[in-house]
Amino acid sequence: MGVNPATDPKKTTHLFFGPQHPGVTGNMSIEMWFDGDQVTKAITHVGYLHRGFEKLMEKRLWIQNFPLVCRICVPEPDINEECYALAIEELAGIEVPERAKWIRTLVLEMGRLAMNLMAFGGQAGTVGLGTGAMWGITFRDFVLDLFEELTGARVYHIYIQPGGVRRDLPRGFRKRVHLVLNKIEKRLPEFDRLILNNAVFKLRTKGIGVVKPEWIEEYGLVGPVARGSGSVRDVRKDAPYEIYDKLDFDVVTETGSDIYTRAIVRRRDIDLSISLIRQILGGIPAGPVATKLPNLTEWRVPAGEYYSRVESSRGEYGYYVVSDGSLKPRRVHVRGPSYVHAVPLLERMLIGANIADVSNIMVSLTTCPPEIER
Amino acid sequence: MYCNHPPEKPGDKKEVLQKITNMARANSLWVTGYGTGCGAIELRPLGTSRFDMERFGIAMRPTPRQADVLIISGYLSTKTLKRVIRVYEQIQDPKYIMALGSCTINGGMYFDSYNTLNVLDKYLPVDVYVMGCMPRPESIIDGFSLLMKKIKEGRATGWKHYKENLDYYRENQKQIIKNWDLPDYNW
Amino acid sequence: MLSNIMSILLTVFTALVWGLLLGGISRTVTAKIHGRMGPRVTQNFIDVWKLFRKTSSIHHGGMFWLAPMFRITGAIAVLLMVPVVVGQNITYNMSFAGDVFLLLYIMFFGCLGMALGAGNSGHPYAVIAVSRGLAQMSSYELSFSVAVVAIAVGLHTFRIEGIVAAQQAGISSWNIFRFPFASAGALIAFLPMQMAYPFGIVLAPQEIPIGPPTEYSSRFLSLMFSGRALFSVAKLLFFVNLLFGGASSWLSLLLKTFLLYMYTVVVSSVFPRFRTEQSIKFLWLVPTTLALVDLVRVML
Amino acid sequence: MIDKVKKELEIRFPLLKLVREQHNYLHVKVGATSAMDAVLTAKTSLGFTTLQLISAVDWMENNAFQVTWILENYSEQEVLLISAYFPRKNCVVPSLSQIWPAASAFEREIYEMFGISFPGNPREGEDFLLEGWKDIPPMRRDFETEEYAMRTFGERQPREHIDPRQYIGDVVGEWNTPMGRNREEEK
Repeated sequence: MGVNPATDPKKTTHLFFGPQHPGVTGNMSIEMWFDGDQVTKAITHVGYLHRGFEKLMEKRLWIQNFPLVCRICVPEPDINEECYALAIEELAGIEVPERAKWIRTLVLEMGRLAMNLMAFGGQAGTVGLGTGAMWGITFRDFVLDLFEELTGARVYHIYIQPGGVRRDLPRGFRKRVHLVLNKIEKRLPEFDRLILNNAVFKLRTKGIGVVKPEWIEEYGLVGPVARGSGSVRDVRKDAPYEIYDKLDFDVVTETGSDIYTRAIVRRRDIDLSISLIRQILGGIPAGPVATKLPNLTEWRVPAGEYYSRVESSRGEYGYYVVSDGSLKPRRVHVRGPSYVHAVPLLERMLIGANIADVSNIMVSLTTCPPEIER
Repeated sequence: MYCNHPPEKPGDKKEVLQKITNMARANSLWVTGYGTGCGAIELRPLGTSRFDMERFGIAMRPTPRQADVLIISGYLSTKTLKRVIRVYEQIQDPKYIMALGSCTINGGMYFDSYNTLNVLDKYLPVDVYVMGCMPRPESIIDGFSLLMKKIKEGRATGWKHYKENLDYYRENQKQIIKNWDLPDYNW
Repeated sequence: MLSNIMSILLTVFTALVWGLLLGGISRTVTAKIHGRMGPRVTQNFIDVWKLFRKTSSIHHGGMFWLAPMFRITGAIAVLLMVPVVVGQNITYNMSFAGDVFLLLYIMFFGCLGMALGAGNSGHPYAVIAVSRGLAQMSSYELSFSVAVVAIAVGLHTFRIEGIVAAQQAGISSWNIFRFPFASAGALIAFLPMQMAYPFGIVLAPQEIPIGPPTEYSSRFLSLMFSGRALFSVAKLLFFVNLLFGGASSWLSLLLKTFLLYMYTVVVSSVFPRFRTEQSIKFLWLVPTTLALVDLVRVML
Repeated sequence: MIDKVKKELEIRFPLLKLVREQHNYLHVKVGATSAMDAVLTAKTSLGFTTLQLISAVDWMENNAFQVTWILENYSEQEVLLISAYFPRKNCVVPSLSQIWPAASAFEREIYEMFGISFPGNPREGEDFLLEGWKDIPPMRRDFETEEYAMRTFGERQPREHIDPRQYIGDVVGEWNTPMGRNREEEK
């Protein structure tokens, strides 16, 4: 009976990293074995946030599931509503009015901006630069204020519905969005000086947590993790949904593969979101914001299967929706980007990492445990 | 190092300087940094300039040994409950629990889920419930001020209740944690 | 004799109050940099009192109990070996008794006791933090010692009293102007001593929550907080005496220590922390070289 | 381009059934025995080198599990879904964890949620989302989640006071508006 050298109790330290740990994003844990400072083996444990969403969705009406799906990803909930609504629209053949499409895109981009601000600041916070994290979350809060005005809620908006959005833009909303964008844009150079140009931040993040380009296809990596390693994958460009084909933008991509590069990708994503929001605000057409739906308590979505995809701030989000023509969905399977990032990729990346970089690597993948566990 | 005997039942002994101590306890609430559910997302803005909980002496502590308050931020799955019990019992007395969100009160929108518990106070003594899904930072601050008021008046005695009725709580906990492998008295 | 004892008690008490107050002010300053209001200035007193009144039901052995005592003892010893206010001989306490080398040793002593206690707590994170802390300590002690030796050789005295007395001829006679390189080295080494970022690798909440005091709670933590406050005032006093010409009055003492403390707070809030090996590399290279420049200059 | 993929698959698997075809989206159903063949063909010769998801659907009334592999072609931006029906009793599906490292996690989840076994997955049976689960796998259609939740976690008893004004008045003592009082007196 040979002892596995990676977990040999005589040579390694057995450590639990989380779930009660300030360096872990959300509620998950990593079990690790250390040889000195180096990780020899890592196992991620998920499931602390498992609520059985997919089972609950089978027990509720199609429309009742909207309050559920937004709770799958807490920092950026609109993605889930959009993805689920896209699948229903495809199955039921519902047309979305033009104005609703523009407003949806606006909401998605605002959510992406909020999430990226938090993630970019959080990357600084995890190496001890608390000021960056504080500023990031403060500016995210201004975006949340806009959400509150538009949808009535700060975090869970439940704004997108099949065939449109729940209500029209309030009067003067565009002006206030511009004000917030200007406010954020004015402070962004200071962010750069504090975080990206910080010598110690560079020392801590350059060359650490390398995602090799060949892993992208092997593991199915998406979002900033893939785009930091030279990939140009972005569902907004590849399979445009809503009005992304009418907007003018380039996919952000860098080739450094390390944590610093992913921070730059996030920083450029913030710029991209701001410019996209400006473009959308300039072009929202007039018209209705929602299609008339049948009686929702007796609404049967035609039988069929569809895998809908949207691009979240962390990468491609997929909903595999199966309908058997009844009042309730037969099966909804959510494929969040963190699924692969946090379980197989993190276990792979942590091998050989320094204990000081564990949380750093984890945050750079922007893992969001609720979307793994649902 | 685990204890092998049940904890001493705290009596109602009069302590000197009780009033001042209660004031100090109310004005220096240290929160365990454990985001057990989705309510944790609103705890972060609570620390930043919009809401700034440090004004009230509320600070985050990374380890339960040094904390006073455990915030159950939303639904608890059975897997998390096990960890939460462990964390709660490591906090030194006096300790308080604040529960956020409708889902801790009666299950909220997960009332029929097979993995989240519905009634939190069957398993842990809750001092303050904050309702809403999710509760806004303002209402969390309101919950804190209610907790402060209770502490100042000496009414936040959930931890005493927990020690006195440990058997009841243990029974309930063991009912839903199927693979119970915690030490019974682990503070 | 009685007045000596009174003076010692007064010094310790003042240092404790001032240390806790400085801690509160530093929290406010950090909050202002974050864009927040921050806590009350007196928050640390409330915290210490609250912690002192909490129950403690855990123990991990003798060293675990003794470690906070070691820390406080070390802090008080350092405090008493340094002249508080120049000219008022009563506040010199025991500074006649030793020279800078003894002081360097005692400063090490408090941290060592802490390390033993944390090791006894058996928590793996505490053990990792202790190994980090000791590694870093050995590197900043080197640069700091070289800086102190450079100053002492330059002034031809190893006695603190002598070092202070040599700086009483106006601002230009302060060691920070007479030995700029050694002072720069010592000031950089002051950051890791205060566990300020970028050298705060011992108490790294996101990596090893939260280092040596992981298992410490209630009364132990309260003592540890007081010990830290005392220790930082002692270090501030030592630095004021070493580099900034000592304090000729209580007011200038408060002002000088306050400014020196704010230097660590401000630097701390705009830097992330190093990794252990980066920190050690930096400390071996930069401050040590700076201090050596002055040492060589003085020797020649 | 997706036409080419479709033709290629139709030549190799004559029993293939087309479910949905769109611009860069293709969903096909194949027999249980040729499912692995189809997935591996898509990987090796059609350029679908990335596995996005493995999903399962319980068709209890047909006594079958539908397992779906969702593949993606990164260079051509195409999605390919391959589904197959497997008998429901003692369901066994070949594992892909040797080919795609990500498949291991998906298969562990499906094993836990449906009880579908993937022999060949070295980490099968490790706890993934649930811990100490003893009931039938929760995502099967015959598992009644509400009944399970009520049996295990129970329900909070409703309050005795239905009238919120009276309840708040009792607890807080601040509901002293003349309106409320007058109405009470009228009764």
